Amino acid sequence: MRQKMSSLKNRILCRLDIQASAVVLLIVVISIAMSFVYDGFLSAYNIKAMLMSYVPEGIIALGLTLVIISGGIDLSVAGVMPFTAIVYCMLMKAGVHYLPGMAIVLAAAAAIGAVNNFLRRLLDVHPFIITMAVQLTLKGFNLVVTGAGSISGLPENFMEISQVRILGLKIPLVVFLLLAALWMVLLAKNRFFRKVYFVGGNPKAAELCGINVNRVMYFVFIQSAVLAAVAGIMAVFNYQAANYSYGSNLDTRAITAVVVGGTSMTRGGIGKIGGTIIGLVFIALVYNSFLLSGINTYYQDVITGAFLIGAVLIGERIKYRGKPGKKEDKS
Amino acid sequence: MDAILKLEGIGKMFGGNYVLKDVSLEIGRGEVHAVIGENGAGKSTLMKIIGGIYEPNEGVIRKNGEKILLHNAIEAYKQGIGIVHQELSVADNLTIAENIFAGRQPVNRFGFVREKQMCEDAGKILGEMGIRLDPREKVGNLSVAMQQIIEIAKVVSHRIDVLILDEPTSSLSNKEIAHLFELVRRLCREQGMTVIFISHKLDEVMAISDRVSVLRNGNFIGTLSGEEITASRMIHMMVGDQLDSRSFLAPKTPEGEVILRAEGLCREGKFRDVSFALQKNRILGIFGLIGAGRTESILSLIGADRLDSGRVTYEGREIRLSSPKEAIAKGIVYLTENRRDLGLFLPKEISDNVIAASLGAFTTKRHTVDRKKAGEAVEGYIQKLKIQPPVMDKPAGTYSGGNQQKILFSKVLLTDPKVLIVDEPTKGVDIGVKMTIHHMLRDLADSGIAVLLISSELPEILKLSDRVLVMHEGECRGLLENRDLTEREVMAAVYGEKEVQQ
Amino acid sequence: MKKRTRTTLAMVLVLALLLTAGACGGKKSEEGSGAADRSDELYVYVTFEKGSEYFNWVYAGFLAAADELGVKAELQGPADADASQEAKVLDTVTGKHPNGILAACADQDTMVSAINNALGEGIPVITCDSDCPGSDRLCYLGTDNSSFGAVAAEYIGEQLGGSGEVIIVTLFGSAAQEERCAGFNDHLAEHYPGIRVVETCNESGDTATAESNTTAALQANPGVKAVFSTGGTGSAGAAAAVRTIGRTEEIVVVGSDFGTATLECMEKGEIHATVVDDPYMMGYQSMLQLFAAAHPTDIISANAPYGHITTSDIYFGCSLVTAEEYTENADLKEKYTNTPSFN
Amino acid sequence: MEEQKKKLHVSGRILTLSVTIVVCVAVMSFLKPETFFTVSNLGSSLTTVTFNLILACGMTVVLMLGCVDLSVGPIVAFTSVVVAKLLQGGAPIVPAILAGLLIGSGIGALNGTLVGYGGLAPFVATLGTQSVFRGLSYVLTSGYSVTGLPEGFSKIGQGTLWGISNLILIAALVAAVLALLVPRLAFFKRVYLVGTSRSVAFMSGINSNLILIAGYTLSGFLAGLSGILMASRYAMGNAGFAVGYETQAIAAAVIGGAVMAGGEGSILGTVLGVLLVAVVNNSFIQFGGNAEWQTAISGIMLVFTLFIDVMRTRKAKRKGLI
Repeated sequence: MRQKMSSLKNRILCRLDIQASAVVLLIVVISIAMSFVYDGFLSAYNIKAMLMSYVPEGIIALGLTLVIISGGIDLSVAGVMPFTAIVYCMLMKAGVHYLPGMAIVLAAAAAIGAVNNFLRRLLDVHPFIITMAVQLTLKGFNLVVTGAGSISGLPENFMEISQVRILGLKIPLVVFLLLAALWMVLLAKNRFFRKVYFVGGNPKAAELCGINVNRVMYFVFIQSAVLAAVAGIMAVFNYQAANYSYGSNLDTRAITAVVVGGTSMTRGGIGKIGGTIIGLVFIALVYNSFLLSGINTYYQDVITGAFLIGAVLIGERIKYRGKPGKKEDKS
Repeated sequence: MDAILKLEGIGKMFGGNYVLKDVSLEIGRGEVHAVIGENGAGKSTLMKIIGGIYEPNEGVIRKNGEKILLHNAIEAYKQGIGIVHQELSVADNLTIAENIFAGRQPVNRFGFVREKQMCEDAGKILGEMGIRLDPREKVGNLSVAMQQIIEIAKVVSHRIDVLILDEPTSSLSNKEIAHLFELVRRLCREQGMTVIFISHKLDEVMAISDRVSVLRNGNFIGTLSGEEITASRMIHMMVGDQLDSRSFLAPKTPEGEVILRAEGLCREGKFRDVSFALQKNRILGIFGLIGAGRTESILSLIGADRLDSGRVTYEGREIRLSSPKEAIAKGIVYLTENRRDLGLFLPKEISDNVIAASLGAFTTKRHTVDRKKAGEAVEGYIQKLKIQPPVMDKPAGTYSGGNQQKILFSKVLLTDPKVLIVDEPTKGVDIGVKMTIHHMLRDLADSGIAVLLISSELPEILKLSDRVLVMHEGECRGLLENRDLTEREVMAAVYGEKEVQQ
Repeated sequence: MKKRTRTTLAMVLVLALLLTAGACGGKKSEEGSGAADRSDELYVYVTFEKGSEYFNWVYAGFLAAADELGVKAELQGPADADASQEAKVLDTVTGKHPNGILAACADQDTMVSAINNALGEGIPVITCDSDCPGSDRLCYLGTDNSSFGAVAAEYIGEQLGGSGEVIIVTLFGSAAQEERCAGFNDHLAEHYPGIRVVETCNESGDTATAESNTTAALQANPGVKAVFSTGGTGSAGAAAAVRTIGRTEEIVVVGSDFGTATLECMEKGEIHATVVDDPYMMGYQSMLQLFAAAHPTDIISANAPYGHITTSDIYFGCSLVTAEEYTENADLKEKYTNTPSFN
Repeated sequence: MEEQKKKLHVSGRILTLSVTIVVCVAVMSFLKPETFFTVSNLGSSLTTVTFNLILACGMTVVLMLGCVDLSVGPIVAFTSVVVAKLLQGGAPIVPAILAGLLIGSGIGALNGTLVGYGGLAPFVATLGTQSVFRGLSYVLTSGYSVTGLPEGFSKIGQGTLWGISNLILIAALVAAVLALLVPRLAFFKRVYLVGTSRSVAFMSGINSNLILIAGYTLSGFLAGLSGILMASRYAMGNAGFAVGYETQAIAAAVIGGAVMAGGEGSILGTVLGVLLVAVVNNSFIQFGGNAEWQTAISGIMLVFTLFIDVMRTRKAKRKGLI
């Protein structure tokens, strides 16, 4: 009997991820409060605007969730996003149709993702260093190519397609919702995606029971870079232009969303896409509430930073009762 | 007897010296073949070669007659060879079912895992092994013993005909061992599976195996079958001529007064009212299988883990140690059994490792590290314990198991302890070093230190302890005086009178 | 386990209340003086690099005019120069349906869809300081940046007597500062062909980086006689650079705007002159235009649904204030030093 | 092999860096004798590099702990703002400076506590404090520079002693003291061990959490010092100071041989890393290359130096050195 009871309690416990549920509670409370402050808060337009404003961070956060679960980190996304937006615009201005253009840009991003993992293994260095170096290099390249201006005047056929709305929603939002649903199902169900949890949880054991850890890590870094490219393309859809300054501290906001959502950076193999989406909604909500309530938005950084630390502290203290993480030596 | 597996002239070198030399033996189809040998005889290395983890430097492996070359675990599984490793390789963040079917979960045509079917299959496999566990349970919440069984279930679930078990019973209770043997026999009878079973516990070997091969210091000694399998023959072949005096190493000095007393130590879910007293010049042995709560109780005693309740009196005064730092300062030192995670700074050189625990002693008035004094101390221990190679700046990770244990001993002894707690001191250590450690422990006790020896190796307990505290499943089962105590009496205490009669 | 969950929930509730209290407290409820019923009208100024002194002055003017008209005003925008972030802010603000939006655009093209979307919702949008020509914004109020550059070029041309080498320090990516560089170069080419611009350094919005890049450029071209910085951060950096190589007397340093740091260097003589336009007036005028646009009269105006707002762009002149003029002229100093503060 | 590789790695790295710097300087002096190899150019380009140097030294210690500190930039800005406000409010110079150093160390200690006792990943903890203190700097100043500082205070950052700028002297002092103490002080031996493995250090009687707090406090102290020097150099406190300086500090430390896995790295290597980046940037501008390439340069250099290191250890392995 005791055996039965503990597993039941356990299943509830792991469903009810304490940290994510604490954030959901916060979201509900803030939404209710804000709806008093500003009645249009829960209007369809505002919700859409709120989600629209976090589409690039959202798409990138999906990729980052897998990277962090596998025990790595990918800062190059903040360089890849503007890079792909710029190259995509240049291709279209050079006459390439927007669909093949998209394919070329996604392929380039996949190559960057592969380079990330290749250098990580060759130079035997923490992914933080390599992806930071790639970010710096790409940002420099973006600045030089655009001469610090912005690229616009895209061909007509693209201008039309970028205005198309599906079910009343703009394409970037639709793409994000589709990708989020897809990644959530794949990470929960697909066998290859599940391998990321093994590699994150116990890489040595994963190797021993026949999981090709290297191939999984290549996949993780490539999908992160490709999603960053999708975010870049969606930015071009949104603004019909590209500028080197896009996504200048996008990686910070995306990582905050992933971590607030319950994905752990000290214990490998812990995290869900659902948690990341909750983290994303939370940050978008805080950002949006500040905008609408007119408080001095400088407080927003202070509050977001404090909540990031608070949410992870709650997670650490409650879920793991302070058990030291297996990999607490790694940063 | 047609040989399903033939090993011809297998040789393996690690860092320049031979770990296995010219090993040739045959494993019959459908038999339980035990491979025994003292620690460090090369058993695990040989099994890792068959299991495709290591590649041999010399020699050939033949399966069903034709030569096979294995590079990794996947190829071994394809050849029908599965290995259950000594160190646990489970992902404790995932469920039991996912661990069993790691990487090969049943999927539908979209590549999506069929959760229900996976749990059913996992349930079936667990059922076969007589375990009532919910496949959706998180492995992290299971006991070490249960995780070991999940590990075995995982390997058996591959369609293999050769199953290698590398010291599987080290953390199982008697009931679980009986279950395992029953499962092994059933696998051989019903599925014609060949099982290679590695152990250094002779009673288990005699109970289960059809044939026994013996390794000593990396060489193949011989194979016994049928009636030839007797304890004395096996010991003789394992230890060879060098008279391994298993006899009790008696203390040479009179019993000192009690220096440390622990009463009623409790920690929820780990151990209940553990009590013992440590006397100077004496060795108290704590015997019990892994998972009996011995290490946990000591870690709580020295402040590395939480202690719910209990009294600890040291040198007459009651104390509550808050951290290993305080324990070391008071002269209570713990030598961990987990060298890799808690014992040594593997990437760092020997001198750093040895002085790590006594940095205070080597700090000058100007807060700098007195390198000369530290160097001498480290040099002293390298000579005293004959650490090979006797170089100061080689990383600890590159040393063999035995030498790493010597480095750990130097680190611990450098703090000149009053109470020395050693946990599985000779685990994964070759025979030569094992002897030196045993004699050293006795000399340390004679020099006035109170020694607490934790070990799951009964011969070692009997050889060294003046008194034996038996623990099982978190409780103290009895305190026995070691006046020519026999293994049977200790095992009786472990399981309590009635169980042994079955 | 139970006790700990209770403490978590309590902690979480406290944090949430803290935020919502902040939210309610912050609701702008400034009552306009005098004006009758317009106190609930809201006009939002959306900018990039929120917090740069120049834009603080623009908002000060905007706020003063709003108080005059008895309406509410608000400042929103990203702290960095990320155009996509600013576009998101504008989209969100549009959701609030303010009575008018003034936008200073981080770059010329990104804000087009956001601005048109706001206009589509019936909200008048005008741009200031950095324009977004591709959008249907009603009008643009800004400094004639090319003449801004020309004024500086004229001063340097005189000081250098028509010949010598010059360095420009600018913020790469800022449309306004790019126009100032262009104006500076054109004016020099036309009137003082003898003066050559040898290097254009990037200040990248950080005083120390501006100093290190300018220092390196000065070292690379020892013959340089003058430095012109098109932005506030660059001015302080350029002054520090010249001071580092110890040639404060020989090199003419011309800064931009009247950031507190620039003013201090002027007092110390490390900046010889600064080109100033009038961001306060720009903000004030923008508010008036926006108010006019938001209140159409019964006479149909030029841009129909909205009120009578100028159709042609409005350019504010700029002038050069030399260090001597600034130090002697008391009210000028008084005007620029009591920086408006607001939250 | 690990340690030999590491030993070779760190001393080898110092060798590579010094050779590269000497070669660059020689080439530049040859190509641009009158503008590059002048006392004023070397002196002035050194002055501008001091802030990075001080931050990079702090970052090296944090990397030795196996951690990272993303909050150094905001600490510089926050300290400069608070010190400037104190001075503007009439506080005497020395107490204001002490307050600034205290604030920097305080924030560092907070980071250490969050990582040590709080159990947060260093990346997450310092990411949180980064946005908190950058936000607070803007809240305090709403963007304005805090000026009107006493003459004596700006003398520190702008003055010179024996013809050398005070900044260089202070930075050199910080680097020299750390370079001297790091290999010798028992504290840094504990940092070195905690960086390798916190659990082994804990079991060896080293209070890992305390060492983490001390390491981050040192990094915070040095960031506070940079904030004060920057405030005095430009005679103002500004919320926008030192944006992105943490990335440059990490890049310089890693180029100098620091390894993210903790335990490795030398102050001397970091100093050379900072100098190399400065020399390359300076030469780039000397050649009139457009400055837009600068951000890309440090990224490429980072990968390049790591690459040389791998090649050297491979060559050494082939020659049976290790």
